[in-house]
Amino acid sequence: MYWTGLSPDEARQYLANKDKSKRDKRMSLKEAVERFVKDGDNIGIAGFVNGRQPIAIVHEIIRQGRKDLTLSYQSAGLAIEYLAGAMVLDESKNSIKRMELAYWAHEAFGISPLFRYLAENSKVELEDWSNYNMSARFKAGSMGLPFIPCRSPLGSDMLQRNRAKVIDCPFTGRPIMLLPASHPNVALVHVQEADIYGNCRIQGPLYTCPEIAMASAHTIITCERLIEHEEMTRYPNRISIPFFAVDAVIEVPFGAYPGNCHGLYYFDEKHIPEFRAACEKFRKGDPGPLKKYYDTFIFGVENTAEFIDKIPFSQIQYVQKIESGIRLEAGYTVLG
Amino acid sequence: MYWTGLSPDEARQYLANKDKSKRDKRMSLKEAVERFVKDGDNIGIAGFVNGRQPIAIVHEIIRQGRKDLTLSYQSAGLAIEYLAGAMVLDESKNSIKRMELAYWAHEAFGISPLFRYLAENSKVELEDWSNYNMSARFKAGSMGLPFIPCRSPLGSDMLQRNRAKVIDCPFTGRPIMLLPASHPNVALVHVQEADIYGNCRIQGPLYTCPEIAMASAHTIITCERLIEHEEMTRYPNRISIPFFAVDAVIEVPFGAYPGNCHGLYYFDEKHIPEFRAACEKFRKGDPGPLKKYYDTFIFGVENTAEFIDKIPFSQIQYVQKIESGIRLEAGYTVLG
Amino acid sequence: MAKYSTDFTTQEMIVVAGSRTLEDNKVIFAGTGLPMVAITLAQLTHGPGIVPVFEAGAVGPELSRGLPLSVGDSRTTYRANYLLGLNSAFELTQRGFADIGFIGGAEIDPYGNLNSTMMGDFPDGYQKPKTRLPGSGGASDMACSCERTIIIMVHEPRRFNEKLNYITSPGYLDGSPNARWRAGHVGQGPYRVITTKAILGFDDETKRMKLIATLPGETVKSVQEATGFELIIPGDVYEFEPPTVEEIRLIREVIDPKGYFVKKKIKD
Amino acid sequence: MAKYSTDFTTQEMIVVAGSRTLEDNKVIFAGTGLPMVAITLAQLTHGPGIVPVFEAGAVGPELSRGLPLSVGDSRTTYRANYLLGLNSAFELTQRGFADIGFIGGAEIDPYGNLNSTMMGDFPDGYQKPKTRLPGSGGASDMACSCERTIIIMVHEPRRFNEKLNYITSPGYLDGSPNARWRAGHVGQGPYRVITTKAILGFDDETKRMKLIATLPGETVKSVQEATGFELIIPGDVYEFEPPTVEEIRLIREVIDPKGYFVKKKIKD
Repeated sequence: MYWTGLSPDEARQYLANKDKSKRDKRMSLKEAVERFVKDGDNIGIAGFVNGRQPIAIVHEIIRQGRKDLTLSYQSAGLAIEYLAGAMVLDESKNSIKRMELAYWAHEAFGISPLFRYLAENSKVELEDWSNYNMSARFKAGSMGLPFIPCRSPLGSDMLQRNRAKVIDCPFTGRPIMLLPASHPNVALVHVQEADIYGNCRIQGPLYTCPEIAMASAHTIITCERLIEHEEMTRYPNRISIPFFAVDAVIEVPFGAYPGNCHGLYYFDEKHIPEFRAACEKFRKGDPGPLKKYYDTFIFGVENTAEFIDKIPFSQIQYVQKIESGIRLEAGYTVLG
Repeated sequence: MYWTGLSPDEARQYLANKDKSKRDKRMSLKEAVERFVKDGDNIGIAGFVNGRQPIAIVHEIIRQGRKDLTLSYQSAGLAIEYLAGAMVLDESKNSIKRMELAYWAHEAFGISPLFRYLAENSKVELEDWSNYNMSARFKAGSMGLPFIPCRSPLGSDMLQRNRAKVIDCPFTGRPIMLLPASHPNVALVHVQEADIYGNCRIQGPLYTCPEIAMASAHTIITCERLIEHEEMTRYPNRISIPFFAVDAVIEVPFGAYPGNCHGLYYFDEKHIPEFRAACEKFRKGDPGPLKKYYDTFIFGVENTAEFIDKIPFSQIQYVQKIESGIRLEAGYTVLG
Repeated sequence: MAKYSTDFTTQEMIVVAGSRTLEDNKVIFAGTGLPMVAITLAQLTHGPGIVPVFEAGAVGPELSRGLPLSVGDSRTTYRANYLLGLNSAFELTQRGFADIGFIGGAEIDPYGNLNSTMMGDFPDGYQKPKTRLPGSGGASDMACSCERTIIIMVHEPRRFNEKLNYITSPGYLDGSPNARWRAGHVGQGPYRVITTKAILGFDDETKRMKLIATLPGETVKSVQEATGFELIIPGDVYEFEPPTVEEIRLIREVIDPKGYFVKKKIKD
Repeated sequence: MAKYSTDFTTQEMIVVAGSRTLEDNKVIFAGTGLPMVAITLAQLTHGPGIVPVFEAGAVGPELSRGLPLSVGDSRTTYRANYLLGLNSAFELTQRGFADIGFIGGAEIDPYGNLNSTMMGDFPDGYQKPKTRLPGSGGASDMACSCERTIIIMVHEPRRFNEKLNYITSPGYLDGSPNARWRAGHVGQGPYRVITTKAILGFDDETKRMKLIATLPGETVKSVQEATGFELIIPGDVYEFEPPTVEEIRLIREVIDPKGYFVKKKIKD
């Protein structure tokens, strides 16, 4: 048996020695990525397909450059596509070594051109799981269990190439899968609201954000807005990630753009296809548009605010206008 | 291996054939207990010690009389004490055959006199577990898993007398416990707010109420107030039990009295010791006060409203006044 | 005005067929793409009591805020009756709360096993597939643990093969007696396969795919010719009722006006 | 005014000793009874940054709404930083978020194993105990999976036995090398035992209980005499600093004015 990221015993040991105190964890996104994302790390990518993906964090990683990454996620879209694009443009600066995944594509926006490119040219090591498998592996990690049982997908060819084990249930005698826990080195999570200590209030689907945050050795949180701690603790039942699972908190409005962030903005149905088209052109042999995209929207800017600057304001207004999710509670935001 | 309540495969089969439609599930508490609580059932008792225990449901069960019950819970107080009191007063009408438990006492209010009486006279079969064990067994049931792993309490004598199995983890090689799922025949749950379909919004600690409801073949919900479905679904993130896990919904204000119901009333620090004292007198050989208590507060009344009638209003006002939990959201209640 | 539509695409036909296959008041776990469209159409026609479940966490939402472009987006959550995350959605499915799983695939075999992982040589060519597909997502979990599954497919010979390149989502496995039970599954397996040419089911005995109905413009012969393995053809195969004008109007004007899922190739 | 209190009960002494043993800014999983009182006292004195965890679900609440009468009651939840249920509290403990577990017991052995289940003949007399105790509750989970545990006990010979009637909460088990690791535990085991007579710890080698400090009014001799097994007595045993006037005032006037846990026998 081999582990990517931390083994269960390593993950326990690491957390036991960690400072879990309630302290101000604000820092710049640059600093957070410098401190908590290393070459060779196993990175847990939160969100789901193109919903609440940690786009701002990924763009900063790409600007800084990280190599030999293992990416763990259930279903992802843009976050992985951006990392893959950086890899295919300059493998000496950014590279993905391995992926533990259930799905990489963009649903209504189409398949992932760069997944096809990387896989069909065997540029990345793959371990296929189902969405429930990856979600349950993060959950096992967050529970401090070395494995968790699962009834699906028994009989699938996935089991020939992943680390799941099948045993006869000692209680019923029937076959059941055991999934090894996942403990990434760092979790990348974007949420709507957080306080300065790292408590997070998530609107809409939680995806597996709480599990990934609690399973990982470190967690970077970007949020649409920082709110007062007093506001956060007024509704303890609504806190989905507790402060002691978090290492860095950064307020980054539009941190999941051009994806969907529940209650704030819907997919940018114009920008996503543009980026995807550039990826598809690369797959078909023309790197020009993809290079131009990165030079304009990632390497050509310092941060997410400058990225948004390059999008017509009417387009930003539109994705906010059409968003149907529940708006945020009223509440004081942290100033300065 | 033996199962109490339903086996995992029986529980799946039962649910597969069940009507899961969204329909009005209001009925009288009398009818709910008649339809869903049978002699010999394994009953899942929700709440925790004396917090949000299903007291109103238990009183109705006692009035109707049920025999040879198996009671499954993590930590309980009054709900079990009431059933035990009914048993010791008239075993031909109410009886507990077995308990799968972690703790039965009243914390600050003292130990359980009738637990000592029943156990020390071997009138009930016991299976000891930890709080996490019982919580995780309900969780395994709610997840549709035959078992769930757990790291505690390895090395405890509990493992000599319960159905947990210890295996070497196939991934780490270290010992780990496997806990068999619990699927009670019926779950008894009291919550603050429900809608007519059975969706429940719980304030304060969830205890293991969602897990017990989703693990059991049937679930009876009593609530402090019925609210409009539109109000309930305005905050989907706050729904802790989905309608399709519920069979009966009954509005019973003070349904957890004299225990604590978060946001509505605190413990009645006068009534609980009165009842407990009567139980203690029984244990020491004097059944009089206990018989009087039941004749007055349970057999002498038709329902919870009449039970509350017998408590001085100032006392009811007081337990409401001192309650420190978060009050309920504003919202339209269901009329008539 | 005529009851039946005379101009409709195969994509629209598939959505109509899928919708009509869904019973009212059932809990339907919705895969992405055409299944979402078909469930919405059913809710707007004969199935107002259908309870949709989305793997990202939403249970029982009203699908009245526009067609979701993802099973995890905001439009899947409006007035939901439960909303946590992926684990909660799959756990309640494993428990038995999902009557039907509604999924698609790129390749299918006679026993209803599906491939959505790769085309090429498996296991040897796993790290260098001929064509890499998006992967299982939640489809394989739904295929195992929903009580029954309904499958939507584009009907082309290359997609209907006696042997799959890769089994992603188990159907009846090798078709042997109780194969699913012996594998450890809790769900009963595939119930219907709805394609651009036909409605298919499975033989109770052999668990092999059988023809139930041909879609408008198709014949038993044309269906068999578009199928890469031999279908069981019972005596009672019938012609499926064409889409009504109203069904087509709902799809085009109400459900998917931008044509995100309908009129696009499913594999996209 | 004098710094030290001259009139205090052994119960109050135990609360003070417990409180002083707690470091600031640590995550402390609080058992019911005296541990809750000691944590509150620590928060009001040297440990404002202590993060209490309660097994019913509350993490990091302000204990400013009155002494909780249950680890699951409303007073454990005020301004909590996380609030789900029992599973979430024990899962985060099993994961390693709880630095200290603070528990009590009815009977203890030299290796810090605790009994809170039954007095009598086990296993044969399990269904007919001499005295039935409330049971494990969450104590055995905390004993296994919190990083360290602190134990509070009434110091009486009958409660300190070489062999327990029943092992509910594992300490160092049989004391053999790496016994906890070999048993599968993730936590390191008992760190301190705080009694009505002394502060005790465990020998690094043998894992047997050793005396660290005597409480006011006690001597090495009186402690040993009140212990049903032989204690290790190192050379550096010291006298524990008596409670301050302020500590006693806080317990009596602020924390437990009704004397629910303090001044009552712990076993109640």
